[in-house]
Amino acid sequence: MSEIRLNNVSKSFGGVQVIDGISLEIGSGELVVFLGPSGSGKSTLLRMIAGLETIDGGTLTIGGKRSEHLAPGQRDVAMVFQNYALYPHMSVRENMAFGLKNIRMATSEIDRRVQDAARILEMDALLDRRPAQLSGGQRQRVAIGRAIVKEPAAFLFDEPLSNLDAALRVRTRVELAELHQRMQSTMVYVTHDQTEAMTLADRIVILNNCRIEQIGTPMDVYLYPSSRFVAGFVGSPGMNFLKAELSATDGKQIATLGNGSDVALSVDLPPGAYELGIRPEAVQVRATPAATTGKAAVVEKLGDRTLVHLHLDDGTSLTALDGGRSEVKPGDIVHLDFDISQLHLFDSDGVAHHAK
Amino acid sequence: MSEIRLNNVSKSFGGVQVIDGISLEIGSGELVVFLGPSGSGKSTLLRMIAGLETIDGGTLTIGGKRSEHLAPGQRDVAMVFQNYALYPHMSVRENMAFGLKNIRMATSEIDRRVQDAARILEMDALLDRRPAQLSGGQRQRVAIGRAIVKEPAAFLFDEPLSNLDAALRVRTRVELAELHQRMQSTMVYVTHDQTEAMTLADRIVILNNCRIEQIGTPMDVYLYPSSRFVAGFVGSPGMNFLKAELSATDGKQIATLGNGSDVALSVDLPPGAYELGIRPEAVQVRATPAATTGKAAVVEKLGDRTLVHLHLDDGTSLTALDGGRSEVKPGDIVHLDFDISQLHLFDSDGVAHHAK
Amino acid sequence: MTPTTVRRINWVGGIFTVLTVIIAVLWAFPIYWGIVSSLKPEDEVVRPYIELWPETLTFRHYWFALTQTQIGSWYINSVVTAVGVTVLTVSTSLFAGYAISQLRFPGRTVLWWLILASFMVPTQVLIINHFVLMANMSLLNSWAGIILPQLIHPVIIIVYKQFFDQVPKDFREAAAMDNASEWNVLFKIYIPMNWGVTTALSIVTFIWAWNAFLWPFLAVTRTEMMTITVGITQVYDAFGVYYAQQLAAAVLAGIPVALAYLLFQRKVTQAITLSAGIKG
Amino acid sequence: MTPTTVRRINWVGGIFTVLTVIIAVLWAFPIYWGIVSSLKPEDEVVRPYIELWPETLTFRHYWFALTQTQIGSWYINSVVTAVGVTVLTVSTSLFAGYAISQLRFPGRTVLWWLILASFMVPTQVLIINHFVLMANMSLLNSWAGIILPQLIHPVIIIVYKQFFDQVPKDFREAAAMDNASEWNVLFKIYIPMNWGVTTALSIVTFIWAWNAFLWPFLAVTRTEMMTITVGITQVYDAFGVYYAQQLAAAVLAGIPVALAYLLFQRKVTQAITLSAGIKG
Repeated sequence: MSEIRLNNVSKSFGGVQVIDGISLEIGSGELVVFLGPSGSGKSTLLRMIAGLETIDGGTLTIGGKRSEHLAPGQRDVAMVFQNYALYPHMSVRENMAFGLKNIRMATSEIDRRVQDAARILEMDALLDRRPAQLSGGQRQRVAIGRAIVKEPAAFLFDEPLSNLDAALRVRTRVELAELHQRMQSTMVYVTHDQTEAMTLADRIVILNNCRIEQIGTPMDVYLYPSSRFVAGFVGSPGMNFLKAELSATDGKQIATLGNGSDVALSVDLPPGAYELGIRPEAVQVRATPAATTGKAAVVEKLGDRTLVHLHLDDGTSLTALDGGRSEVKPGDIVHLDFDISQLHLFDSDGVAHHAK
Repeated sequence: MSEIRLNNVSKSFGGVQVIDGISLEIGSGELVVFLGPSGSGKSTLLRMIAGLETIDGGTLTIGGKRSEHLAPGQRDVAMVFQNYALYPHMSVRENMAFGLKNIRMATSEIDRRVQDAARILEMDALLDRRPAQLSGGQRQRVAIGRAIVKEPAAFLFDEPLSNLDAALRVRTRVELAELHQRMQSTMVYVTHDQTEAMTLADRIVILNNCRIEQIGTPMDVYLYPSSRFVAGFVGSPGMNFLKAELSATDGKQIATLGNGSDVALSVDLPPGAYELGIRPEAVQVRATPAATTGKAAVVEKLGDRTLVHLHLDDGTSLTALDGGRSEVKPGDIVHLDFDISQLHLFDSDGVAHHAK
Repeated sequence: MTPTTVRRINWVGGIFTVLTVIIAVLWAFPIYWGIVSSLKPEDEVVRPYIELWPETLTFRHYWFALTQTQIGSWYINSVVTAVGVTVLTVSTSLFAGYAISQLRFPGRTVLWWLILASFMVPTQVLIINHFVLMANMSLLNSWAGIILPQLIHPVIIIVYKQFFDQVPKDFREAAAMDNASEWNVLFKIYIPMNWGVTTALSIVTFIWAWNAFLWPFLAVTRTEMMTITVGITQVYDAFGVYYAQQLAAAVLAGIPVALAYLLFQRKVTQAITLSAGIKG
Repeated sequence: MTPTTVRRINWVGGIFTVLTVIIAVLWAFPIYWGIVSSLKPEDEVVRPYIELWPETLTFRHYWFALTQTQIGSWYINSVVTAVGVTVLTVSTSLFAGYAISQLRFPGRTVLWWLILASFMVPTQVLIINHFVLMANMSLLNSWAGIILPQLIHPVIIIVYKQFFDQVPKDFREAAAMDNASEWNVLFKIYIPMNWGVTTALSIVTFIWAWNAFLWPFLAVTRTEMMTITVGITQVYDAFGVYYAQQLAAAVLAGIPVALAYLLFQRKVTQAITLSAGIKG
C-alpha cells in the first residue's frame, strides 16, 4: 500500500540529461539505498520523488497514486534533509507541528502525534528546546521526528548522517536500522558512503553517470558486482584490480598476472586481456611459498585487522587483509595466495564475470 | 639532530589551564600522532610547538635549540594546515617559494628546492596553476610541498586529511606513510581519527582533558589501553563495556556479567564491581552453546566482515564481529564466546587491568 | 582549542598605534568642539583661533533654542516623518527583497538592475524632480511631501535580498514538504528567521530619516512644518548668524538619536555593521 | 546535482509581479521625466500637469550649459576633488581597517566604537563645524577645503575591517610560519586577496565624491572653484529659475557617472552590493 513505482522517469537541466529513463519499484516496507558518487544523479532522483525537482518524462506512483504532477506537500512522503533544515526560530515541538498545522489538523491530533514521535525517538525532554540548543545527533533525531509525525507513505533520507562525526555516525546508523525494523515503513535513503549502504539497505540501487549500474541486496552487490565501477565503489578497503592475460591450457583456464604468476580459475570467457578483481580479504598472506610474492610497502594496523599494501615485481599495487596481530613489516617480501572462488574478471567494457 | 623535546610545558587561556605540564620527547625521524577528541588540547600542543601559541611555562627544544621564545618562522619547523592555507592569488610555485623569498634565499636555490619538492610529490605539471584550479587532493599535496621546500627539522600536520572525502583520505593516508618512510623526517601529526593514528604513527600520544592519557605504539595502545577512555576511543567498532562483578572461587577468578553468565579470567585484582572491556573481534559467535547468549538486534554486513549488535538478557548491548558471510539475522538468538586473553577490567577510576 | 594567535606588537604595530590615535583624535575632535562651542558666548566662537575650553561657560543658547523657537512642533514633525519613512520603507523593501530573492517572475532581473542602478542617479537630479513633482501634486509643506521622496532606499531592498538569499534553500524545500503556502513561507519562515535584520534596518532607517536635511529643507518653507534638522538652521534667520546658537540647536536635534543609540546600542551597531556588509 | 527548486508561479507570484512592475515604473519615472524635461522649452516644463513627451523638442538648454557657463572649470574641479577624496579615503581606510581587524594595540576597541559612532553624528553638526574649521584654516574656496572634510567615510573602514576579518586566520599563521613581516602580510597577502574590494570601493567612493553636493556647495563661493554638482545650481542664478536649464546641466553632470557605470558595470554592481553587505 505504500510502495513507490518509477516508470521510465527522466529529467534534464538546461539540455543536459541528468536522469535518463530510470524505472524502479520500491516495495512497501522496504529500505532502498541510492548509492553513488557525487554527480551520479542519486540526490536528483530522490528529489524527483519528493517533488522538489520536476519530472520531465515518465510516471511516478506513490502508494498507488499517480504523483508526478503533485506538489511536494501532497505526495504523502516526508523528507529528512542533509542539513536537517530545522526552523531555528521554532521549538522542537513547533518544528514537528508546522507541517500538520498547515493542513489544519486538529490540535489534539497534532499533540498526540508529536508525543508519539517524541516517545519513539526518546526525545520527550527536548520538545521545548530550540534547534540551536541541541547537539548534532539530537537535531538529526528531530528531523526524523518531523518526518514521523506526518505518518507518510514513505520516508526520504538525503544523506542524513553526513553532518555527524565518525563515532556518532556509526551509532546513528544502528539506530536508524532499529527504527526501520520497528516501524516497517518504506524508506528511500541516499548516500555516497558505501558502508551506510551496505549496513542499512534491504536493496541497494547503485547509480553512476545518471543511470542505474546495479540493483541488489548488499551482499549481492558486494560478492557479485555487475561492473568494474560497482566492484571498485563498494567495499572498503577497495577491490584490487590487476592486469591479467587469460589463456586456456589443457582445458584449464589460467590468468597470467603482470609479474608472470599464473592463477588458475574457471570462467566461461574467451582468452584475451582482462582486469582481474580480487578483494583484499581474498588475498591471503602466507609464510610459505604460494601463488605469487610481493613486497610490503605500507602496513596499516587497524587493531582487529591489518592492511598490507604491496607491490608486485612489475610494480602493480595490491592490498591484502591480514589479522590484527600481523607480523608483516614494511619492506618484507611476502607470499600471497588468492581465494580463487572470489575472483572477478572485467572485460574492456567493464562488464564483470565471476569465477565459479 | 632534529628531535623535539617538551619539558613540563603549560598554557592557559584566560585563567583556564589548557595544557598542564606536559613532557614529551619526539625522536629524530619519528612520526608521532597526537590523538584525542576535540577540546583535548592536541591542536594547542601542536601550535605551541609551531609557535602559533605562546608557551606559558616549561621549555621546548627543537633539534637541540631552545625554541620556546622564538618566532614561528625561526623554529625550523614547517606546518601543514587543516585547510591548507594556500595563498589563493599566488601560483603553486609562488606559494612554495614565498617562505624562502622572505628569508632572502637565492633564486636559483629556491627554484631547485621547488623543483625537487614537485618531483617528490609528482606535481610538476601543477606548478603554474592557482590553488582554485586544483582538486582537494592536489591542494593537500601543495601544502605538503610548501613544507618540504623549507627542509625543516620537523613537519607539523594539523588534521591534514579532514577536508578530503573518505576514499581520498584512505589513499592519501597511505601516500603520507610512504612519504614518511622515504624522507625519514620528524613528523608530528594531530588527528581526532583513531584510524589515521593507528595506521600512521610510530607512537601515539593520546590526549584527553588537556593531559596525556597514554603514549605508546599503535598496537600497544590498542591491545593494552591504560584507561577506559583510551579503550573506548581507540578501535572501530569500539570496545564493548559490560558491568561485571569479580569474585574468586577455588582460587579461580570469575567475572559475573549482568545476565548471570560467568567468565573465568586471570587478573591480580580484589573482588568487587568492575567494567569488563572486550573488543568485538574477541566476541565469537558460535553455533553451539557457549559462555553466554544474546539476541541479535541489528546485523551490519560490511562485506568482508559482519557486525552483530546484540542485546543480552538484561538489556546490555554488545557488538560481535563475525565473518563476511555471517548467517546471523536480526532477531536470532546466538551463542557467544569470549577470547579470555583479550579481556580488560576497568576499576571505578577508569584505570585498566589486562587479563593475562 | 580556543585559538589565540601570537600577534607581535612590534615596531610596525607601534606605528599603527600612533597613526590610529591621531586618526581617533581627528575624528572625535569636531564633536567635542561642537559641544564646547555651543557652551561659549557668541563672541568667543568667532575668534579666528581654536580654543579648547570656553572662557565663559553659558547655557543661554540652549535656553534660547528651547523657548524662542518652535522646537516642539519641529520635534513632532520629525517624529511623524521619520516613523512614516521607516515603516513604509522597511515594509515595502521587505516584500521587494523577498520577491527578487525567492520568486521567479518575468522582469525580475530588470527590476534588480533598476534597483542597483538607482544608486547611481545623482541626488540633485532626483531632488529637482521630486521638488517639481511634489509641487505639482501640492504636497510641499506637508508630512506626505516630506515622507514620499524619502521612501527610495534601494540599500534596504538589497540587504533584505541578501539575507533572504542566504537562507539555505533547504528551509524553503522543507516548507514545501510541510505544505506551507507562499505567505506562510514569508511570514512564518523568512521574516522570523531575519527578525534581527528587520529591527536593525528599522533603527538605522529611523536615524537616517531623522537626520535627513536636504529634502526636508527644500520641501518645507513654513516654519511650523519644518523637521528639527531643518528648524535648527532657522535659528539664525531671526537674529543673523550665531554659530553657538546653531550648535546648541544641533546638539538638541541630535539628542533623540544619541538616546536611541544608547538604548539600542547593540542593535544599532548591528544595523551599521549590517548595512556595511557585516553579518549580525 | 545542479539544484533547481520547483518554484511555482502561483497567484501569489502574480500579485508580486504586478506590484513589482508598478514599483519599477515609479522608480524609473523620475529619471525619464528629468531627461524629457531638459529637452522641453522652459514654458512647457512649468505647466501644472505632467506631459510625458515635449511638444517642442529643443537642445538649447544643453547648448546654454556648455557655452554660457564655466562647465569646463567645474569638470576639472570635480575630477581633482573626487580623485583626491577617493585616493586618500581608500588608502587611509585600508590601513585603519587592517589595524583594527588584525593588530592588537591599546585603544583598539575605543577606536572601533568611535568609527561606528561617527555614523550617528548628525551631518549638520559636522558641516557647521567643518565650515568654521575650514574658514579658520583659510581653506574655503580651495581644493583642499573641498577634499578634507569629505575624507570621513567610516563605512569604508568598516568594509575593509569586515573583509580582513573574513580572511581565515590560517593565512596569517601560514605567513608567520613563512617568516613574513607585518608589511608583507598586509601587502603580499591581505591586499592582493582583497583586490576586488579595493577596486569596488574606489569606484563607489569616486561616484560618491563626484555626486557630493552639500559640502562643496558651502565650501565654495567663487564660481570658478565650484564642482560640477554645485555649478549646475548656479545655472539659474544669472537668469532666474529655469527648471529645464537646470535639468540639462544635471544631465551633463551625471554623464561621467553614467559612463563610469557603463564601463565598470560589473565592478560597480559589485561595489554597491559590497557596501550593502553582499560579498562580491
